Amino acid sequence: MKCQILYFARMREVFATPAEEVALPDSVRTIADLLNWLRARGEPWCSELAAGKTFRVALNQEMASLDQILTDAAEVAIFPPVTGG
Amino acid sequence: MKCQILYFARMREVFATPAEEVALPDSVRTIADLLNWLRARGEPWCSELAAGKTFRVALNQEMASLDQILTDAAEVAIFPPVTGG
Amino acid sequence: MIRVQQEDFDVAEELRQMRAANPAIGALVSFVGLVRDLNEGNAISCMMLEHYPGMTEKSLLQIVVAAQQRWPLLAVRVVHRIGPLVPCDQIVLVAVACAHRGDAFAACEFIMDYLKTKAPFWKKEQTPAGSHWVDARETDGRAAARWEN
Amino acid sequence: MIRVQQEDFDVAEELRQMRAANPAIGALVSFVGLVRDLNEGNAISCMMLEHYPGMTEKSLLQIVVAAQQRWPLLAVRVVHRIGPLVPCDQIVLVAVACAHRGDAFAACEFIMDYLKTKAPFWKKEQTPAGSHWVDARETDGRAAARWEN
Repeated sequence: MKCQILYFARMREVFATPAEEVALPDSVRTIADLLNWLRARGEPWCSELAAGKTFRVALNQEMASLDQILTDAAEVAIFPPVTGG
Repeated sequence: MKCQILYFARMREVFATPAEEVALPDSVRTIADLLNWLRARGEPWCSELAAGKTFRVALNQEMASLDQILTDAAEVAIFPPVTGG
Repeated sequence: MIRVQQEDFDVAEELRQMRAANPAIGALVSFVGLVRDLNEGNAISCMMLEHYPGMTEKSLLQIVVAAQQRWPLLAVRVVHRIGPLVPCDQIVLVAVACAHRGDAFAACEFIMDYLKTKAPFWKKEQTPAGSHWVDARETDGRAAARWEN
Repeated sequence: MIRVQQEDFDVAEELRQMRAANPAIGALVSFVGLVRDLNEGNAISCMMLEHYPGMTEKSLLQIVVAAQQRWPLLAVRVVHRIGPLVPCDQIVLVAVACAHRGDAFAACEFIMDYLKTKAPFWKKEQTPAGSHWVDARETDGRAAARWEN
């Protein structure tokens, strides 16, 4: 399955990219699986996406929970809590 | 004691005057006394200032209660509940 | 800070003066009241706004001071029109500037709620059936009462 | 109705378009958020506002629709700026027109509270000590939570 991952704000800086295209193994089915797959890359994903860290995930431009299922060609975004207004 | 009485809105129309200067007998000491003195004139004071009617009284440009004491040369205003804004 | 006038007012100019390059202001909340063409089922062709000169300004000042004691206000503006008005005309502006939005929203609504129930203004509406003085609304009394604790 | 843009906005022009001679409007409440020169003790020389194109507009629309379902809104305007901003610059406008003021105040504050906690914008502040991403405020979470019943 292919997936587009977008990073914003601090995440974009720490991962040094605004976006990446990833090809995921069949074992990656949910948002939680995707986060584990990213953490397995080592630093900086490992620390930035650690369980105690505060970040949000959106799936196809809607706020998503960890158990949501990824769809092929999904747009996933990972970002800090929002601070607009 | 002399007193200036101002009327606004519906009161001004019913009493057909925006203001009058009155010379009050010594027995008129409070706002309540003044209202009784006005009611004693007969109509339209009698009906418009009847106990069941809703109106407000200000003494020297501050909202006043019935038991407040009149002072010489006081400015008393009688008007309906306000409807600005 | 407080004005009662027959002329119309320019909201943009009032807000501009309030901001006046004060970089401590983070939130600016404004309320504009407008004449509607329908009030409680009556078609309104025009209205006349009467007030009690002297007491009006005093009463508005007391309301603004009460708001200043309750919230940290950086700027306040209250402009109320009197005289003849027609639908779509501006009646009143209340604008409040604070560091934070919660204070600005609360203070602006507080001032409007008290203005509606304490400031000596009266509206007379002209309708096809003739003219009549507007009755005070019970909901306005309740709106003001909720600030009393 | 909803815009995300780098350019500044003209509050007077936005309000004028909302009113557009609609005589059913009795109350117009607007909120303008401004860049302060001090935030949580840090002197701010400038800030950068980043957003998530696509999701931002979608998220703002959802917030406005939720407000429309809750209050009878006659007009709404949400304008949010992105890019570099300096103290005293306008960041955001939320304006709501209704027949009555209670609805307009509530809807305007509701939209701001949700915008602050749901719309994907992020601020990076530049201070004498360097630049840093602004942390989400717990008070904003509480402000949004009070509408949830």
